[in-house]
Amino acid sequence: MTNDALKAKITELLPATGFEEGGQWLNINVEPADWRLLAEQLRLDASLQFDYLFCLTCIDWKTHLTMVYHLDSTKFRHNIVIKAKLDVAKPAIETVSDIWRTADFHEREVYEMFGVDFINHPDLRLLILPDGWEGKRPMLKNFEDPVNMIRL
Amino acid sequence: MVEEIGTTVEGDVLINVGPQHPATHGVLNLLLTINGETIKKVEPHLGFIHRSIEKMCESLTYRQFIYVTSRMDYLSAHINNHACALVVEKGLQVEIPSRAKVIRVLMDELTRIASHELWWGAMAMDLGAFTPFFHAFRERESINDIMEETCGARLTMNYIVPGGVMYDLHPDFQKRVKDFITLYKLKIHEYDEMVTGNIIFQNRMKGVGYLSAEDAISYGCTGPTARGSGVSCDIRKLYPYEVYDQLDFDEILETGCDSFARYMVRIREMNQSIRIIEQLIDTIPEGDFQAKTKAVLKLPKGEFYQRVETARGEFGVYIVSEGGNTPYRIKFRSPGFSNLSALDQMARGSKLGDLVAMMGTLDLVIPDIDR
Amino acid sequence: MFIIKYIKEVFSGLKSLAVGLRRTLYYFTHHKEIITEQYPDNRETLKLSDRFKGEVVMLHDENNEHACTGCTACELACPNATIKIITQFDITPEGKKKKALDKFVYHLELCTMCNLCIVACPTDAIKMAQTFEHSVYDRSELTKILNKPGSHIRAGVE
Amino acid sequence: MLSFSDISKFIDSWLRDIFNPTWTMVIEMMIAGVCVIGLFAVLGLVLVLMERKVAAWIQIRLGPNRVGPKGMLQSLADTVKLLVKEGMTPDGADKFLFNFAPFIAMMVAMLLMAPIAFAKDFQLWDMNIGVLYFSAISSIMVISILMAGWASNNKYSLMGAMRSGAQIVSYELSAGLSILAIVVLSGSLNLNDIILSQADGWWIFKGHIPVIISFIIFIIAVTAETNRAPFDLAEAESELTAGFHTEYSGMKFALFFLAEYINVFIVCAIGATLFLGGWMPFHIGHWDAFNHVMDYIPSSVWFFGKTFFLIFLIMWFRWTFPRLRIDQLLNLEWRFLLPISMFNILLVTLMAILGWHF
Repeated sequence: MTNDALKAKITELLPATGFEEGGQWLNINVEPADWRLLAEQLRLDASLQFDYLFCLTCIDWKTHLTMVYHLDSTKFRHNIVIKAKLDVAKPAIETVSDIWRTADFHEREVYEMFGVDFINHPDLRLLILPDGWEGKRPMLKNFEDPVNMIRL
Repeated sequence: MVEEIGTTVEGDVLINVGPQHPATHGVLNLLLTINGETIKKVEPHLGFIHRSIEKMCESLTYRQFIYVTSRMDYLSAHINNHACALVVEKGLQVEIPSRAKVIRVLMDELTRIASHELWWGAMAMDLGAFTPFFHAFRERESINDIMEETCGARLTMNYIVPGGVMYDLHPDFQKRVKDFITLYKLKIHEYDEMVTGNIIFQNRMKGVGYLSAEDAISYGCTGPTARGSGVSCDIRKLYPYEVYDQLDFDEILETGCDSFARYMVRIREMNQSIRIIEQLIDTIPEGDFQAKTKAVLKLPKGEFYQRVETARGEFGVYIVSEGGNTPYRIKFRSPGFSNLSALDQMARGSKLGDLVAMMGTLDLVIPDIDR
Repeated sequence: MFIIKYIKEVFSGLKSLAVGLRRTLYYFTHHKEIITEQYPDNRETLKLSDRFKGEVVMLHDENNEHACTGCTACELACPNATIKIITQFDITPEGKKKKALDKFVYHLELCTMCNLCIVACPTDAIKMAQTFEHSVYDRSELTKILNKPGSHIRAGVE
Repeated sequence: MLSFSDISKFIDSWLRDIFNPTWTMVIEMMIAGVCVIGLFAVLGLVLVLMERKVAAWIQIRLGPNRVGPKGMLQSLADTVKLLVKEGMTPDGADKFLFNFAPFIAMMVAMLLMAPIAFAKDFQLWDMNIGVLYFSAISSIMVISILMAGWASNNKYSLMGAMRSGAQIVSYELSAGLSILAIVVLSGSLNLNDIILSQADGWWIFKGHIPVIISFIIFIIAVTAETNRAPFDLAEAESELTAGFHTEYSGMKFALFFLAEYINVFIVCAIGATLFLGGWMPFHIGHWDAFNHVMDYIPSSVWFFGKTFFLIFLIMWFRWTFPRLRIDQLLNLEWRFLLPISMFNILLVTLMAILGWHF
């Protein structure tokens, strides 16, 4: 599906979406509250079938966090990027780990690195960091650790 | 820390496989719940070699951060560097000379063969046959010699830089590669004799670690892991970069969905890599090996993503630039991380001995998973 | 039919094992295939590629002159703060003050041999050497000063 | 020609001249004990070196080549290293069993030396139930492994021990049945009688197909019984780190290690005795000249030559094959080896009853 067709289809699914073009792929800005519903539709809709979540990450913009989901369809081979703005003080978004199983590990990574709370995630624990790092959010820009970080 | 997870019944035993264990090939810790010999649950604990490369790269310039990526998946160091160079070039909108493109592809494919050779040996060793490891290293060493001659290092080359490659090919390169191809073709049938055809080996692999195509996609598995389940996911074919769209090679698909299918994908993939190298080795275009770039690289504001196919699967580099000479945020989508997440699904209900077969065919490189 | 299948199974299994055994027996009896390099003994014949990245060295000619202007391009290019350049002011014959190299401090223990400093150097003053036996008993011995004592910048290098 | 039997007879008569029969007996026993311990040490060193050289050549390597001429003293140096290492006992281990287990392994290996005929008329104990004795004593080995695995207070060790228990108990069956084939054919449980019954040709070369089948089964079964690859599930270092001896170090580990090699030697010696004629030289029908030349080679050389050939076979397997999985291992025994050897023993018995053999 071309970007325009995707745009039309997604507007149909969720009228209040913002689009960003000019990048490599079509970018869609969604509200965190709408994301779960849209995700299910993106995965299940017969003409979209975004069954492969190939990248899930978060960006710290100091004022807010942005969740970024890169989606691909193994059937149609079209890609989109979903972005959701989160509050920096108390970031939270619905999990998609039951829609795309790969999100399980990726969300746990984002949870420990950025402190994003994934609502309804079945097993939200530290994955990479050792015990005692809960809530420290090391990938945020304002994170300081005089012991483990060496400034060149 | 362990007891509260999952349900344990009488007779269940929790054992730690790793971080120091002969089968984990690095510092991976798998917490197994077993009952007798049967695995009930696998829970990976990562982070023993986490260096926070993503955070580190935020303070390195676009020329400097590439060397770090060699230390992630050190067996496909070239391909990682390649992805980073591609994403920087995408941001700078630099067209690189065709000679550099061909050199990069040649190096990628040599790296892929070297990586699969090591995997083959290590996997056979996991299954208890020690000899193939040394035989695999014989071929791998000759690739490493080629790398050393041209790139100056055997493992972490830092040869592919934004704009092309760091220096031109060594004059002996073509001859050495042809020698390697001769050696490879002479020895590849021994792999079948010693491992592939062996009845014990086949029994250890067939029907072990079943991963259906739907699960493979859902878990984000890529590379030979997914292709063993019949999922077409070769980035070289689907989203071609460099000169891959002009090359004649097959995407290997097996439909067995088990460890043996994943094994066969890798073995057959080596032959495809040889095919690619044979197509390119005699027709390396003359010209510059590097495009003219500024001394200080500055990417425009925006987001750039590049997907490449490493020996283990899809490797993605996601750069968010604010216009400076360092990335604002960089994310490496490593293939091993997603592949590992499918291990629990694959391992449940199988025997302890099967775990090493599954981990062997996932081809885990721990620094790649932890980053 | 079951018996035939059973016997076939046994024989094909044994055959596949025999094929493997034949291959290993070949290597057991053919010692010319051995690929072991007896490293410390073959030091004389061990030839590393001339591009091998062992450590950074500064080139000095017979007059004990080097080509480093102390421009710190390498220091800036280095991702690990391996290089530290300490400059001083020389008095040129014309009586002018001129910035020149005092000490080229190189931390081998931090170096990842990425070659970026060599590429960055505008005067080709430094290059990679093919040495690789870097083990020492004390970590401080790995911090090296690359310019030889009493060396000067070669005339004409800017 | 000087042979081992001459030496032993000479010592015996010399001692009898000096002491009364009781003391002669005691002194001879002591000499035998010293000889067995000496043979143990030498065999351990030789077999470890042989294993490493075989492995190296198969793996296109050189193998040990630094200590002594051509690396011959390598295993001696390793022994010294193991002797001076600290022998640790883990916390929570059953101290008595933990320290006792390696000695059981050694004792079993030593006891098994008794019925072996190393050369013509050179045997520690020529008992009339030699084969039965071998079968009985060799199964005690599993007790030391179970003991070590249980006492270590380590889950890997315990799993290794349990695997080993299941494995040895099932492979005893087909090992016993394949030995039985020879017992039926030669009509004796005495190892010396079995050797003498092969004077005109070794059992394996007499052209009996059942004997060849039972030889193959015997080799597979004893490889499993001695816990050697491809049946080394009790150790299985890629699954269980080191299996039942994970927690052992220093000399206690060395005893297990040594016992493994001695067991390999013993089962190969028994195999050589049963199927390849022990110390019996190679004879071909009526080629008298050839047979005389063969007779000229000392009987001990024949015995050790055959034994080391079988040891090489077992080492060759180890460095070629991958390891089996535990259920496949038991499958192989119960689905393949046991039915085949049962059928085989039936054939052999029929042959013996009807007098079809020669």
